[in-house]
Amino acid sequence: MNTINESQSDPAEELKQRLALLRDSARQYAGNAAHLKRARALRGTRPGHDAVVWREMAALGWTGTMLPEQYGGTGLGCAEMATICEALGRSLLPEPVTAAAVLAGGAILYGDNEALKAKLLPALASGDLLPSLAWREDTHATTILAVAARAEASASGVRLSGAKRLIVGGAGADGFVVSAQQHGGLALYWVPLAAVGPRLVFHDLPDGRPAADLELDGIEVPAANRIAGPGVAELALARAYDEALIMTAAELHGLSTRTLEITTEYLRTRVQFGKPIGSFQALQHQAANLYIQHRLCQHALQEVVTLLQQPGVDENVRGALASRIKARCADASLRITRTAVQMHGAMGFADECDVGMYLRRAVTLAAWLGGADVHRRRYARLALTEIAA
Amino acid sequence: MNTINESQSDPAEELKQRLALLRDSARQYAGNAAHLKRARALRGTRPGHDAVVWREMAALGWTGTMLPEQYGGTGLGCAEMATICEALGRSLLPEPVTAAAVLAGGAILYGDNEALKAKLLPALASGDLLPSLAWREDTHATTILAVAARAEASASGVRLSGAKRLIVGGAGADGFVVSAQQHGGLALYWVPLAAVGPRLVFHDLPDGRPAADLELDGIEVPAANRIAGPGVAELALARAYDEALIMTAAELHGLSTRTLEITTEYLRTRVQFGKPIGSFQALQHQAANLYIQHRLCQHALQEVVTLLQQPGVDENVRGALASRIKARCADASLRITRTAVQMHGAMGFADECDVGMYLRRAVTLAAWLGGADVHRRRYARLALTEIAA
Amino acid sequence: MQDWNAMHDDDFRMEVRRFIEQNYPEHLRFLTNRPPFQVIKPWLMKLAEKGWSAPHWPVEYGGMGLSPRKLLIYMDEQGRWGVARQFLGEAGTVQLGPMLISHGTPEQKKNLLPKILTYENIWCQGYSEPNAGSDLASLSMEARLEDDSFVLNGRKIWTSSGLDSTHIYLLARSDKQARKKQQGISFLLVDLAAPGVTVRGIKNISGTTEYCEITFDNVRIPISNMVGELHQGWTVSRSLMGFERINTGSPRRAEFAFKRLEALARERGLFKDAGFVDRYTELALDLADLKAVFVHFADMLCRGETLDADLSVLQLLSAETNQRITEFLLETSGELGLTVTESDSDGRVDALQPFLVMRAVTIGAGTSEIHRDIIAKRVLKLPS
Amino acid sequence: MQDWNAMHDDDFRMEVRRFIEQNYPEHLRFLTNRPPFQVIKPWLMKLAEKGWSAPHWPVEYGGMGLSPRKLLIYMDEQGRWGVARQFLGEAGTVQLGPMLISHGTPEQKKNLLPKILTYENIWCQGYSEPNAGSDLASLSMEARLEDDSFVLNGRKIWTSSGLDSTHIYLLARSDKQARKKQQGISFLLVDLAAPGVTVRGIKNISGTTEYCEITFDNVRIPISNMVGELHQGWTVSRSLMGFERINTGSPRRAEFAFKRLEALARERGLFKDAGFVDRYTELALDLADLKAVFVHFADMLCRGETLDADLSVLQLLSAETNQRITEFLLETSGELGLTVTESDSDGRVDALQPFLVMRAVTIGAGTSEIHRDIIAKRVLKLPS
Repeated sequence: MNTINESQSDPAEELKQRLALLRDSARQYAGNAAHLKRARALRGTRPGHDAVVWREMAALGWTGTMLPEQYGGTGLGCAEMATICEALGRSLLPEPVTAAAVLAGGAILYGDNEALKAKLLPALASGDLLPSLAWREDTHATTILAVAARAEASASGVRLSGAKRLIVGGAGADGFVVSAQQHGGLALYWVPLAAVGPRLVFHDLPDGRPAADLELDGIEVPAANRIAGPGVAELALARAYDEALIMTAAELHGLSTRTLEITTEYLRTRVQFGKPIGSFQALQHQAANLYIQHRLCQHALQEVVTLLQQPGVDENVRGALASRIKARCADASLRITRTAVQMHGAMGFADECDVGMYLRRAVTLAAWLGGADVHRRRYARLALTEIAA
Repeated sequence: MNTINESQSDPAEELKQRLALLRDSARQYAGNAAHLKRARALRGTRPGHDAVVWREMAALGWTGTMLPEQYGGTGLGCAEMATICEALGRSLLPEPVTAAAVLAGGAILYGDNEALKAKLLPALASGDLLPSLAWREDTHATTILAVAARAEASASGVRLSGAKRLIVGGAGADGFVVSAQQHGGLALYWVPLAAVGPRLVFHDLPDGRPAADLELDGIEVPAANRIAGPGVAELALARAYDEALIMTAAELHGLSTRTLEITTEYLRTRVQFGKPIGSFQALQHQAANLYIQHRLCQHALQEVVTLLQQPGVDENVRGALASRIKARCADASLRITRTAVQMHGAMGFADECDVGMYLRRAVTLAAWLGGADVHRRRYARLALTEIAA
Repeated sequence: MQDWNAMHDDDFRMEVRRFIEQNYPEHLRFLTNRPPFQVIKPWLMKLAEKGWSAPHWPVEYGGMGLSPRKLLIYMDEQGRWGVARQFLGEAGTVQLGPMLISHGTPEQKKNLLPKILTYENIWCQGYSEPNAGSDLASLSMEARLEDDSFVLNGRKIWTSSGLDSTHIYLLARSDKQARKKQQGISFLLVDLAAPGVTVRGIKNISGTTEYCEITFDNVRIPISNMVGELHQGWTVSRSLMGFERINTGSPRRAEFAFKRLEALARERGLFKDAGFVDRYTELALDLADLKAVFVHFADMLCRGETLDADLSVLQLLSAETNQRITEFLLETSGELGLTVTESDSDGRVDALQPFLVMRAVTIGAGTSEIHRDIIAKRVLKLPS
Repeated sequence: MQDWNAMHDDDFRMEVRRFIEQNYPEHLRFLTNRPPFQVIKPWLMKLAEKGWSAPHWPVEYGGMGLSPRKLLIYMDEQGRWGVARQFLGEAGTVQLGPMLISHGTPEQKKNLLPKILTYENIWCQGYSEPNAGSDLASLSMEARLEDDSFVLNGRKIWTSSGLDSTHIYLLARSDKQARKKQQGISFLLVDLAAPGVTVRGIKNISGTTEYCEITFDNVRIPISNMVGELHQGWTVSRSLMGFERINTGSPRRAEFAFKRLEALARERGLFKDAGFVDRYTELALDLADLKAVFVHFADMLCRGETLDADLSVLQLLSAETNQRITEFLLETSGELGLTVTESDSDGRVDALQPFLVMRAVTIGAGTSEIHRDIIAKRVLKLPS
């Protein structure tokens, strides 16, 4: 891969300016201190986010960023969406934008049921619908394609069986994209909340937001609710998964950035032994190390989203880029937030201190959709020819 | 394993006092600054050590420390020998004490040819004989039992074939203990230098000491030169190997200790920006980290040799302890010597600065007989039931 | 009265082992965090009945009077069976008792020591203040001497187990004019029920309320509640030796965390994953060598030697090994780690709690930075 | 005269690629260390004949006059083909040339620049002194002004490629009374053949004699050998921008070392070892992300932006990634690493040389400690 862009003209510059505008507006909205207080207050509650804020976000165009205009979206790319997710990460907004708009929304968009797309996607863009992807079964599976749930033809359509776990955003979902095996391979079905009944169980994630477990046995949906059939479903899931990885990485990068800001500010102001603790060289060098991690994330993320703005990126290349950036941002955010707690001393260990919330969100997002170890191995399989072979 | 000794009386205290005496005398001899100068001058020469010093060491009892009194030795254990090796490591003495007295000497001692023992071991103890063990063939083999060389009956005794590499101490050896396959399994043969002829080739190790490669084809020895036959040979090799690992670890620990002393002294005296660089907290904390590594080695080594002083230690336990301490001291010594070079700045990068010699010896001994990665895996196989199973 | 020290080591060990195995609640074995007082109380009462509340106190004060050697066997057996590490929280037995025994008046000893042993009084430690953390000697809580009383004003924070406690021992500034900041401090005992005392729990990052902030608003205590001389409190608080100091460096918690890792690996079949095994083995060796370091200091204690600045080596190693293990545990648990946020009472392998709880070990008993400073300056003699 | 900047990027790239592939000696590809001048000379002369010795100098001075964008393509193609990193040693083209172009007199430019391009003069840099390493501004070499001459006395050390050089540019103290240590320093040019100059090679840890100590004993040079104003030498020496500074952060050497690791792994069949693959992948990702950081700074250059204190991020990352790779290379080579101590001209994978050579990268262009200080103070604005 050449390290230099080949072309003479500069669409990169244009993109950069668009992103700067987006970033400013997203930060302006998300940066309101009320959001962090809200996030704190919503921990352990159901659905764990605020429906009014969800609609405000939709009005800002965030839930439809990556949807084509024909579905009410703005038809932008990964770079723009990552900029928004970074701003959300900075302020720990609890609304499940990545889970609903990127992961579930992507699965619908990359399916082949036009009628469903026309119905669901504009509602997602407008904030009227919050979909959720129910894919995970075994918590140890390292691929989104490991599915045992089944979909079988029934009198009134399709009957699902099996169980899904750890559905992030599931506590406030209006419906679920469910992956299941059927004759011929993997398929995706749309299961509206009404069809779910009492089969949802909630529990808290480490960051205090809820996740849902969903019992599928006995759920029936019309055959027309098939979002994607064998062949298409795998591709759709893989793409939505990769994009969600990148957005999760962006959220992690945003939260690490903010953690670093909070921490350097603390180092400048907290006085011990008669001087600000930030004047101690040992802490200075630790802070420099964190900053370096932050810059690695920043520039790697920029490279990844820029490469994915190109049309027709190969599936393996996309997967490798997504895993690369998830691994980097997961590692860096854990290191940054852990060290931030340490640098805050006993205060950092108190729940009332914000850095603890940042640590808990980092723990959650770093593990969600697979941790750094999982993604380094996926990267090796997809990108390193010696190992793939 | 209980962390506390069970017994009421205190042989530990007695051992400790004996070791302190030994350490003082070994340090006194080896600590003479002339030895480090000599080690510097001998780099790249053949045999790379000093025959006079070898005899002095023998006179001090060092080459016979672990030999029973019946063979002219002092019949002491691993703890005493480790104390001596630590002192040798501190001053980078180039004489191949571990290779000749522990590795080759052990292979002879743990064999079952009494006549050979009676002939060779007293000569080793008195300094008249410097034996060397020729075991390695493939540089990638991770066990001392991987042998392809062959020993076959011939008219006048036994004919050897194959080739051995990387024989440390081989450039000044009076004879070789050679491992070879024969009918029934592995055997060890004594090959006096006279039988070797022109089949030795030398090259430099990273620390400037020589190692030898030995072509076996055409070498013939009497059948009476068999040190150990199938069954016994494997046990003898394994025990000599484990004891050599521990002594190498002790040498590494000695050299790290000295490196740390040299470096803290440099930190106290080198002035930049108007103060000693050792007053910069970043360097202080790095030095503290090195010191912690040093203490880990010190106490782990003490534990390992104390446990091995007990009679009848199980073979797997011994192997696990040997690998554990080799891995620890290899890692720590590389880290300590690398950082020492860094702390010395440009001066540390100059050949005339001693820390570079310490780094090169650390690189050599850390890799010899297998590096930290090899020994962590061996430890896992021998000691961690979950993995061995 | 049983003379434990006269017993053969093996016999003593077996006696301790039997008692623990018969009395320690099965469901509290190998906890990585410290259980709340109410949960561990039945076990503590068993110890009190047996007369084993304070193994290291002299027999004349109701302790077991164990020699360092026997004490280490006692601790060793607790670790072997997975007994919860109770000592840190129990400032009364571990910390205050020995200080009273060395510095207390006969009345203080007579009135206070027995109630520590029976848990009638539960003591907590009031050292840290909002602006005196690592820099403890800069504490500013005021103890104004008026006639026969001290009048206390100020705030203590990060007090462990404050909500479970009935009393606090603390350091307060009795002489604001003292020239050095370590001077002019007195060591005082306060009943938390006294008028003017307010205790507020501080929820921590792992979701429990282990710490407190305690405010003192014109709290009046008699001068007889002072331990040691007036203005000499700093010295009293620094007088702990041996066992009390080595206790925080015990590898026990790291071992418990490693057992979790082992259980997780077994559950997930990770012992077949060579990449995992490499990292697991590295930690196994770190733990083995940490134990060797602990044994060294334990042996020093047994020989009656003084533990010095280089005890920081043990404390740092223990804390950081702990953190490495729990960080790897969390990483290894992957998305499973997202599903178990509560305690592990249901027997599932929880990675989050140990990870979060262990965030404190490089802060609580001196930050890692402080320990590195001590090693650099006092052990390696690097210049200031 | 060819206007390279007017060419399409792709065409320029192909032109550079063709030239390199046709002229660069096969046996010198992907070296991890810098070859001695005599070894690399044939290639340098090829460059000189082509007029490509100084890609970044303006055309009027004999350079290629490349824009940052074209310059990065030029570097990129060198890296792709494994061209030895020649620039650091060639202080003449990379360092002195640009300084003369900004600060030199017309005579200095006319007399000196052409001889740099043809390697008739080989320049080395005389900054460090025995007591002025990281703290460069405390240098003490004396330049006493006497009539129209400076008389030089003192010692320079750690001068790269000093034995191959014919001339040295250096900093010396021309005013001992100056109030700040950065003041009173002049930037001077000295012929190493001048009477009173003694050059002594310093063998380094990797066995080569890359550095020198140069002693000046009453060396007299005309005042016309001064670059810039009297006592303003510090400013002249700090005037390098852009390309010259980003060059030390190039990931090229780390890539070359990684290729060695790859070759070793292939040779030893390690791609089947899951434990190895985990660590290999981690380094592959470190390298990929290091390149992304480099691209960021390269892009800044292309846009004509000023490289600031945070360039230290790139320099640190590049140096430390380099070291991590070569340390792992050495570890992986195991006992094989004991058998190959000389250069890798026989095609075997040598791990020792890259490991030893890379010890210098966290020292040479500012120690890691200095870079961390810069990031902490100038980027993160932490207090002093």
